[in-house]
Amino acid sequence: EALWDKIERTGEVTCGGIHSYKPTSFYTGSDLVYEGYGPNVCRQMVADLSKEMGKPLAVKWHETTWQTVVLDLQAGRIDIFPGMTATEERKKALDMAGPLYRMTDCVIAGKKAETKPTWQDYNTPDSTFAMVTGTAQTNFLKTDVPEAKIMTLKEMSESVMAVQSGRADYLLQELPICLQTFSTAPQVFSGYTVPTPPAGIPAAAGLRKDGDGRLRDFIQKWGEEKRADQSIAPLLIEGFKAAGMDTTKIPEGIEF
Amino acid sequence: MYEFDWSVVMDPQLWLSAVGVTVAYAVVTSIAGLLIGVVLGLALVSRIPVLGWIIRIYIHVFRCTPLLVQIVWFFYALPMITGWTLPDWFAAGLGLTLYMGAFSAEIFRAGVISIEKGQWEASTVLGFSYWTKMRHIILPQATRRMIPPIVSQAILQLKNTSLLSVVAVPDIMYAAGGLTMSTYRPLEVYTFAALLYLVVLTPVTLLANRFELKH
Amino acid sequence: MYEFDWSVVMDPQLWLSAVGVTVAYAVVTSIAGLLIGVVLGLALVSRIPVLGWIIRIYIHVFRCTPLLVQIVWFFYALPMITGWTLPDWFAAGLGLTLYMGAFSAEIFRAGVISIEKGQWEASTVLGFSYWTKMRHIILPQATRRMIPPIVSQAILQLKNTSLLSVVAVPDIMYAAGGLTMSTYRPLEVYTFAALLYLVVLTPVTLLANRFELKH
Amino acid sequence: MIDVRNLRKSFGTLEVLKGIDLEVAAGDVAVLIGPSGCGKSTLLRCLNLLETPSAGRLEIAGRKLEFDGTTRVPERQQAEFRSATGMVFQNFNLFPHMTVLENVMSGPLLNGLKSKAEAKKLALALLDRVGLSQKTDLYPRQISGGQAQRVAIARALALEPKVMLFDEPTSALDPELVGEVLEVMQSLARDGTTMIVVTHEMGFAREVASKVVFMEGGHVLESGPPAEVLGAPRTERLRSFLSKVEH
Amino acid sequence: MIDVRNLRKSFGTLEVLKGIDLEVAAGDVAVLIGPSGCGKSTLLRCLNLLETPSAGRLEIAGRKLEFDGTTRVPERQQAEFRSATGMVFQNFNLFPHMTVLENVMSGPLLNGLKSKAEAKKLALALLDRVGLSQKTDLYPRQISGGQAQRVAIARALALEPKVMLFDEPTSALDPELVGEVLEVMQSLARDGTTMIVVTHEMGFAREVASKVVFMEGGHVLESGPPAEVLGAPRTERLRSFLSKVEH
Ligand SMILES: Nc1ncnc2c1ncn2[C@@H]1O[C@H](COP(=O)(O)OP(=O)(O)OP(=O)(O)O)[C@@H](O)[C@H]1O
Ligand SMILES: Nc1ncnc2c1ncn2[C@@H]1O[C@H](COP(=O)(O)OP(=O)(O)OP(=O)(O)O)[C@@H](O)[C@H]1O
Ligand SMILES: [Mg+2]
Ligand SMILES: [Mg+2]
Repeated sequence: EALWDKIERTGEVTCGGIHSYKPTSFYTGSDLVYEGYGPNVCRQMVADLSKEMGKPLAVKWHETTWQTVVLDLQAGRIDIFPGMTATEERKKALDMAGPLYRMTDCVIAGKKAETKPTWQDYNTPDSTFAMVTGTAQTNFLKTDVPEAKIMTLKEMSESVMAVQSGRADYLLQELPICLQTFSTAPQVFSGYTVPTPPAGIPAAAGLRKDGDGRLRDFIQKWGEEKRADQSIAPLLIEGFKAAGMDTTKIPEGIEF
Repeated sequence: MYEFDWSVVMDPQLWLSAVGVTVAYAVVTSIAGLLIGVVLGLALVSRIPVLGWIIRIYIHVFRCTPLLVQIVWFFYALPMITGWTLPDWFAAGLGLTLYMGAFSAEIFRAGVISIEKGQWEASTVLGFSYWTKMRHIILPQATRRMIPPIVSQAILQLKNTSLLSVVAVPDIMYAAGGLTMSTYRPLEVYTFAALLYLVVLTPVTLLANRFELKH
Repeated sequence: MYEFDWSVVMDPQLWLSAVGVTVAYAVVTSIAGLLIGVVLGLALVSRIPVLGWIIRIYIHVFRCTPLLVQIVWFFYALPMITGWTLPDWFAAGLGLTLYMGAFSAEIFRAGVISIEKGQWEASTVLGFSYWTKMRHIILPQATRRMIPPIVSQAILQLKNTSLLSVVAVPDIMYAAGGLTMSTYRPLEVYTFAALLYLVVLTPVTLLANRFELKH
Repeated sequence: MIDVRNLRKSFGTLEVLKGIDLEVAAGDVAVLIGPSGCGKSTLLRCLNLLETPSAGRLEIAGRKLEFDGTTRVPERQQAEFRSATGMVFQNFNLFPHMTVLENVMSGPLLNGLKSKAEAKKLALALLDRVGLSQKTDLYPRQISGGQAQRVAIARALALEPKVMLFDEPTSALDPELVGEVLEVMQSLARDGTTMIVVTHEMGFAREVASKVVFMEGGHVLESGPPAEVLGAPRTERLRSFLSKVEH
Repeated sequence: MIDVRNLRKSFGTLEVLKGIDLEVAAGDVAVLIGPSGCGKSTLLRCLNLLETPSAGRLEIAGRKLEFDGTTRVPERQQAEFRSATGMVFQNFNLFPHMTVLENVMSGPLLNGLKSKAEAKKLALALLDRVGLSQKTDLYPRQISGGQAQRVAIARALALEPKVMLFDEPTSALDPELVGEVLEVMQSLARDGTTMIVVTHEMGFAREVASKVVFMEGGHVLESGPPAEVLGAPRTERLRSFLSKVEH
């Protein structure tokens, strides 16, 4: 059954929530259930889809983890998950719609390392980055900062430990994660920067391959419109605020 | 030097419910696995020809592949292939249950064949049927010998429950992962989680040791 | 319905090196753990008063806490606390080694005390010193009995190696994780990984079974 | 009562019984003697189908079976054939999780032959007969070997077998306890129970047996009344055997 | 040679030996008899310190030890005291992973008393003496019980003990095999070996013993030459014991 038809029939869309990954997604248990910019984007999509279909649609939540979100999409436990990076290879396994927004990359330095202004400065064998398996940033490092060492780990918490324990020097993350991380655990890090030239990876929404594509096309168009007029930005900023971030800390001139 | 801050783990509500989930999954899947083990163990002992082989293959596959993959299989692959979605809690426990089943079938078989040949012969000579022998003579004796290995396996089972966190079952390790991300204090959090396992398992092992001493 | 695409797992180079890493870690940590087990097991058997308790606590703690936390401890926590960074490969293997050590100390102890009292008494009466008894009479007999449980434990050890992926050791599960992220085909990838474990472990278990039959 | 014709039994390529002929009349006590490994236990075990003979004919209390190496006797028929015999083992093989009384009741009760009350009454009578009416509620580990063997005898008798088979019933006992078991067996013999007894107690053979059978290497070498076989052995082999056993 | 004075041994609250006096002169063969559980094995085990006596005095071949319940004899002194005695157990306790020859060599060799060549020479001589020079390269599981017990005797003799202790050396054997072990023991006695033997073989006691000791409940009830003790028992207890053992 095509996703579109299923949604039309049931009147429900299942979004995926991650339990604790501020500010991207976190469980609150309030009316919204999950907050953060990921859930915000998903909710807005459903609202706009509801208009398009001309019938009310309810958002349902299914808790997932970074390790299993792909499986949850493929198994049909989740309908839409915004915040994945599209590649040709991945598009063979999942439908991807986007880009929806782009997060600028930043670098957090551990206690024994210091931040540097440009990517070129990081391009030495003395810099070790703790990365999460398969993220687009890892590929960015491999191509654009080839000299740096990479330590690839399963989860974000392990990367943090790697930097804390001195086994790695830096974390490369999306800007909001840097801000959040630095404000949660300032004692662990010496600082963060957005190295120049600014780099960032566009985020797409993942959907099950249903051989139909109506929903994917809808989200594709939705993303293009939202990015064009930057009306995506408030959804993201609201997410940051919900996580308790000081949004004034976001550097000038950052686009999404 | 790292400065510890143990205040981050002070969330009794969170841990209590996590321990509850862990223990509940461990107990239920252990019991269900044991039941499977009893049935398969009996089938193995009675040497039914083809069935015996199937069971041996089942045991082998479940013992020799990572439990994580088994859990992923039942949680995701089964519904994808059969189009037939099990309730989450059930799918999550199924892998653990079958894993325990494989190990306990072995324990069960070993327990039964450890009973002296003399007991079998004495009951044969008294004209008991196969099931009478099993039920009244062999099983009552085998059960006592099986308790120590079963307890060891149940302890491993409780620790293995942590793998359920990949399918978002809020057990101790899942809670620890979440808390780590919200506090960036993995050291304190994981150490505390380990302590919880220790607290839950210590009475169980002490009890098991005492049992073992009696024999 | 999900359409399988097995072409994504066709990367012999990746898997070969992952299997190599897995087997290497399993073998090395098993052997090192066994050595620890021998020493601790001997100390346990000889009933040295205070040491005995310390060893028992060590065994208990390592058996009753998740291996994952132990690995995290040696890899991350040790350097944070002591400021003293062990080489990566060593820190990664340390948790696994000590875990194996705890289990094999128990196996070792059980093997030694399973030797009939008569063998101890006969050698006492012949005037052998404690170490002569151990080395020439008890250990040669105990070793044969310990092989089956040691093999089972080594099998678990090989599967447990998968936990090393949390500290970036490129074992089978780590390779599977990476491949999953680049292809978004977890089902195919994990199933194939399970198959690899099965392929590695099947000959080991067959060998172990044959050994067990001989006794 | 018992008629064994040309009975053979092989384990793999090892032929243990090489054509045994044996007749035991009702009320007779046959004592089997012979060196270790000559097949005494195997013969006894063939009589109640604990081992399936490879060839030959068995008749016990009117039930007949013929074997040709491929014969597979169905479970039910085995149980029926077996019900003619009761067996007592060297190591008693009492059920350790049952009391003395429960052990003796187990046969009639678990086979559904008697009600609980009837089985209990019978068991108490039998325990009285073997001199153990004081020990009914003890567990096997709480009684001596001699007592355990007497319980085992009572347990076998509870199924009212036509023939009692004894395989070295006293050889696991302390010498002081042997007497009490032999006494019980002697009283069974006096009451006319048909018995086949493997034993090294030559005194018992001489006094109680109506027939002594000397086996060697899977054959019956000599058989006849004890006075004849033990008093005037015809073969050198038996003479040397007897001299060794009686030191 | 052996002088035991007022020897006591308790296990927890159970007093098993209640003051034993025993003298055995060089070249004497003392046979210990008594009902099961009377403390025969315990007495023998006290003589080579497998059990530490609770009280009393031990003297063997000139070495003396006194016990008062708190005595802890250092390992070295124990080994020295023990070297005066050789012990043979009911279950042989041969080392299963060594050949017959290696078993006999193990004492002198592993204690570093002899070179390999010397130990081998001695072992071969001893195996010849017990009639097993053909079996040197077999493993314990490949020989009969009677042969195993003779190997155990040779193994004990290899350390050239002053006294040989035997704890029911024939009671785990098939009746036919008992004779060969008793014969070896008899030949040791003829050669003047001092021995203490726990046995139920009354024939051996009568013919070989220079002294018979009857124990009961942790006490020595009667002791003296076999003709006296066995022929004319003074206590009712011994009379009844003898009648049971000899059926
Ligand atoms: N299940 C079996 N499989 C193979 N061989 C067997 C089996 N049972 C007995 N045997 C062999 O058959 C032969 C006769 O054994 P059996 O037990 O009948 O002798 P026995 O006369 O009772 O001796 P004993 O006096 O030692 O009890 C022996 O060589 C024995 O090893
Ligand atoms: N290690 C022990 N701990 C506790 N009680 C023991 C121990 N060894 C022996 N006993 C008890 O001491 C008593 C005497 O035992 P012992 O073995 O000396 O008797 P025995 O005369 O050799 O008997 P048997 O003829 O049966 O060998 C028995 O009641 C026995 O249960
Ligand atoms: Mg026999
Ligand atoms: Mg004794």
